[in-house]
Amino acid sequence: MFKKILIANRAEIAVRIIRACKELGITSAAVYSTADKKTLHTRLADEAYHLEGNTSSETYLNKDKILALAKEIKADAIHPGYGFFSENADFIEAVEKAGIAFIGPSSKSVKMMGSKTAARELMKKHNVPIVPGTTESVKSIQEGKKIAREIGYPILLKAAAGGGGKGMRKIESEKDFDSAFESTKREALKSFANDDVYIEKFIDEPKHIEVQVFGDKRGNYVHFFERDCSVQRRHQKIIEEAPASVVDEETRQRITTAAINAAKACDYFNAGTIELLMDKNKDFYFLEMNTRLQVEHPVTELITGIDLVKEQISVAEGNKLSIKQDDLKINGHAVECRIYAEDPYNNFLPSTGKITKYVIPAGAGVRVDTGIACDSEISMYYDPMIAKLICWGADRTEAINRLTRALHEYQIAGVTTNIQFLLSVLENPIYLSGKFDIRFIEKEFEQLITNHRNLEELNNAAVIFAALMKNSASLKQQETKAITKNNWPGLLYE
Amino acid sequence: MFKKILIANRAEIAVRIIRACKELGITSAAVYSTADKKTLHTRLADEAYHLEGNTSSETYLNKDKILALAKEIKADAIHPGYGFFSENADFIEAVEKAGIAFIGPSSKSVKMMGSKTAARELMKKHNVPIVPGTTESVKSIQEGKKIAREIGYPILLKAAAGGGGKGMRKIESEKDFDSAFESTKREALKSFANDDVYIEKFIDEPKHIEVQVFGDKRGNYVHFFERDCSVQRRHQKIIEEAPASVVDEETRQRITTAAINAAKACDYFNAGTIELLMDKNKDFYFLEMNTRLQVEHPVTELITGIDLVKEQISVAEGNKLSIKQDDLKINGHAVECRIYAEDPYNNFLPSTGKITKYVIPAGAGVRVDTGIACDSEISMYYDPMIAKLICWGADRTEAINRLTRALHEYQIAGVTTNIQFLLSVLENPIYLSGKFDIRFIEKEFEQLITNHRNLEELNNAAVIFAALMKNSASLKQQETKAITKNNWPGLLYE
Amino acid sequence: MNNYIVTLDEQKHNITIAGENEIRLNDNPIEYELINLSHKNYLLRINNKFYDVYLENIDKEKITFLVNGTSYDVLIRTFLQEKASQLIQVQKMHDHLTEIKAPMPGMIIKINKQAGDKVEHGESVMILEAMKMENEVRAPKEGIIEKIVVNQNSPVDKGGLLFTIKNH
Amino acid sequence: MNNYIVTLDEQKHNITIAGENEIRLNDNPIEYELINLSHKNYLLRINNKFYDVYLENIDKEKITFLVNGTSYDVLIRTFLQEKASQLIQVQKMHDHLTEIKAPMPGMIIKINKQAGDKVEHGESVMILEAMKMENEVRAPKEGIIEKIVVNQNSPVDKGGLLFTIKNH
Repeated sequence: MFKKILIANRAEIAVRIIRACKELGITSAAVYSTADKKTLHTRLADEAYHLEGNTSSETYLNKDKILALAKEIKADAIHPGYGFFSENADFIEAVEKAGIAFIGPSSKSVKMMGSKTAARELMKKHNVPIVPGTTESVKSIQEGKKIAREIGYPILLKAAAGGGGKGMRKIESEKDFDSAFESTKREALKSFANDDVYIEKFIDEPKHIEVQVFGDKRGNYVHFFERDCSVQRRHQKIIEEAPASVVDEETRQRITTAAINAAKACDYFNAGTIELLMDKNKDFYFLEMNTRLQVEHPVTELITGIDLVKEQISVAEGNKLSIKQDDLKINGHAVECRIYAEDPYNNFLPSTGKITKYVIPAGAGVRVDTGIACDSEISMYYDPMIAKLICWGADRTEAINRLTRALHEYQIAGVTTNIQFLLSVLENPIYLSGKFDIRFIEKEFEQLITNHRNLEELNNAAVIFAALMKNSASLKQQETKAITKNNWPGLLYE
Repeated sequence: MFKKILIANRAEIAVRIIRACKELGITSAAVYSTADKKTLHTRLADEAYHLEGNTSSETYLNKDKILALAKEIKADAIHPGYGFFSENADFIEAVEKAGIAFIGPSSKSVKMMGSKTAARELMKKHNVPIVPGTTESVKSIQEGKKIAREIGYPILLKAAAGGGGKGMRKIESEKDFDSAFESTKREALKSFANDDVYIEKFIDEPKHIEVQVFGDKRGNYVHFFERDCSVQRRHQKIIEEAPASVVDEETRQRITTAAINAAKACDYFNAGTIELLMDKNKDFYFLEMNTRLQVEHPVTELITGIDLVKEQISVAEGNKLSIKQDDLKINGHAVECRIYAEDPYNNFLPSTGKITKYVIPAGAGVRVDTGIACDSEISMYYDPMIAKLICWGADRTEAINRLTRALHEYQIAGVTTNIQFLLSVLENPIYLSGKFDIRFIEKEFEQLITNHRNLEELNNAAVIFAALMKNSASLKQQETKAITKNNWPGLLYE
Repeated sequence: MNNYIVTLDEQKHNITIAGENEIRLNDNPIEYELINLSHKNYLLRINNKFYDVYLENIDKEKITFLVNGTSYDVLIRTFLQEKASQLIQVQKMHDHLTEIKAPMPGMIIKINKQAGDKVEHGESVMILEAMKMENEVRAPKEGIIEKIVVNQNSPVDKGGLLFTIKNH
Repeated sequence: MNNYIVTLDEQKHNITIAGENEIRLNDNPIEYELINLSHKNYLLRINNKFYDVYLENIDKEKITFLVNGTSYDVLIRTFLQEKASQLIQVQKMHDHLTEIKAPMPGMIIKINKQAGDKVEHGESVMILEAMKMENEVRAPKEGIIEKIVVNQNSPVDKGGLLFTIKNH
């Protein structure tokens, strides 16, 4: 049993892991950058260690500092969360060599799946269907253009070491190739320290379906069913659910079998996710394997009752999986919304600032996985996700209705959020029908943004409040003027 | 389908019902007393109507006002919550006569079960075992003393119209009879508008086990298993759980069968609870039937996945029960803590005041049913419950560990709370063993209160914080003195 | 003095504060009650509905606040202020210069244009990196870059001027 | 001047503020950092652990606050104040009058005793009703009721004097 776990991550996922540690009686040790001093994980951890600086490379991606710290504080294990070091084989190898347990797969599995091109090759060999495209990285613009011409535009240019929607660009025609190629390589280098990119045929209007798999170190495997993560903006998921309403029992059988085979192909252990694209015929293609915990893991937890983070810790300790496939059943339905500090009405531009009011929703079926508290700051250095709001229901309708109810209770001041936008999605007929694909937001965008603030009543309240505030401010200024005779020119027109 | 529901209650349970209405698309109409203007239910409801005054009889127990309001605003139904009018047959009859649906049982069933003495008689007839004692109300001190002598002290004196731990007193010996009799009658009259009292043999060290039953208006019945509510202080439950860890499958079969029979005996429909005392041999005695939703209903919701409030509304609309007994299974374990504004270290004395900071816990397995928000007030007029914290786990241990973790995250300023005390209970070996009875808190009291604040680290932080504040205040005063030469005598000793 | 014009999402509302509990919104009388819960926190009752309001910021003509969690950013003026601002607006119409400001703090990592360049509507002028994402800053209209006031690899604050476009 | 005695749960702690990031607690040096998040909200770091602190109230010698949700109510004095208070304490020992105050606001619904009555330790003197519960107000020691300052059916505030007991 681990006594102390170092959490090499921040915000929401660090909080998630800290809570699991507390429930298991394990000491949680967090790290924080200077900008993250007021973030929630810093406050909740049993121990919190400062990493000087703010950029990822100085802090959460600083291998030497984190490894040295783990040794110094005698951590038995490191949990990488998602992003940062979670899929970095070099880091994992260094952790393994230091005699510290890595809560995740082996560096070997990560390497096999980490290069998206090699993974495609591996899947091809194991008869898991892949999206048409290259299985090697593209060396030059010239080569890339040639391949793109062969498979036909539109294509996707993707970072070989990428994931999570970053380092990926859709190219509609050859004239956009040059700048997209440069830009993707630049972003890839910065985000993943590797600028290899590859090309995939752009599959039109597919669903993003993924299967949660889990292996232990003794060769046992289970899957925890699938998730539908097709609601995306800028190639990043914003609403996810489990199970996928379009997946019938027969399809579920096919995709979970493929997923387990994919995991076995790379001798996988711990939590992993097989991401698939599924077209309208329910044919599916391997997209990539995420060799880590996913952001959206709570929806799977809610429909299975399994705490995936605790299971990760247990498997990393060398234990057998705590459940057998036959004991797992889908219980109800769960939907997650990612609450971002961003402006959907301005191209989803991130918003930064200090959170001056923060009220989270509560009640039946509501789970909030938050990374911040009141007085925390959303800084420009990291992903602007504030929290995940996840609701469970006996069926999809109840889950969505709870999510809508709960989103209305959320109160966040200090940054612009996407809450109104999420509410628009949740009442969109295509979303409600379950028949949305990964271009849903793009296609419905006009509809989704005009829907906002259609509440006349709320607007009236706002207008009245503004007038009352202005009036009371004016009254105060008049009083001040009466006393001080200070004719401030700002009141010229009054 | 109801379009509008008037919620004739306040705080936590009103919020619970409002949320269910919102999820169902039903307009929620709340009422509020003057003291409750800042309570959460007032803010969350779609409509909120002021009931002048503060005492219950002026407001939440004002039949004429509430009925007139229901008609005026065209409410299709009234939900009484728990307490107040929930078990008041006169009120229910008036609602029925006004052509408004009452979300609860018929006045007839309530009458049959409302008089605890008549209910005991009815159960006796239907072969449901009852606690030895009177099945009629006690007319005088003389008669009472005579009966008490016959069945032997200690006895319990209970309000015939009572429930929820109010209007009940244990009498150890005859010398205490007079004042207890008067006091119980007075309290009964005030709380239930009926001062009938009866006598029960005091059963030593029983468990309080209760079965959640549900009937529709077509004669169908289901039960939702049992709850263990033995952790009580001042005869009021403070920690409840489902299922009861001492109840094995065979016992469960016996008590749920008895519970369904009890419900049938009074032609019951909607949600009801059969409360039982269970002795160490797992023999059980009918205590009373609560003909309403219970405070602790969330633990049942968490292990069955059924939203009991929505089911109440559906059944009141005339629908069939949405589930069959065979489809119901116990899923995991749930434990609830009632967070009270009270001082466990001073005889659980209620605490009043304005809530100046309010941070609720979150994360996996955590549900918070709160009645207040920041800036709400806990007033002297009503029950001082702030919120219920309910945690689900795959097993009892996980549920308790989550509850402990979540209680540590709760932050409430402005009133004294029982959070530290609840934490002491959750780490008590007898509590953890599951072998506690209704005298658990009484018996373990010394242990439970000495356990508190054993965290040296936290105390050190407190001591250091105090010194830093004092120091910065002193520095400020010195600055002020330097400028104004104001030698305030309050600083005499500095 | 207690007559205001509130502009919300480009719509103007006319408000008269008629008494301690009465307001007229576009001439409709409305009963209200405003309770100050604590610093910046208010409960506003309008007829039979309460709203939870948090005041973020108030300055001369702009008020930012949350109503039941929905954020509002409104312009509010007295009648005289409104009239004056309309005059200023007319003035501005003659002025063809458009200022492009940083929508968030970040780092300028690439500049594709220079002063004097012609730009199309939607054309990329520079790349602003923030939160590990590259954001293209595009020309909001066609015209000629009048000046670029930032340098490559230099940080910018939110709202900081990036470049200006004049009509051609 | 930066030497304090903090009394928590009847235990005294000796604190010296040694610098901006160093404090001595009962002579042990401790590294700390105090961050003021917003009005009344602080983050306190002690070595490698953060605490979320909310300051409820501060007056001359008493500070009330929450640390990670746990409420604290401590006495804090400078060395001089501590010495003075010890002198006063000695004085009080000679004084045998005990004041019984209302532990919460409510209504006195019954008074069982009158001035001059002898009371046992734990004996009920009056009944205070609050939140629909009847709470017996009992004598904290044996003695004689010196005076009763409230009337039946009258409301009382929290902390309001109810009666006094003198030794006999």
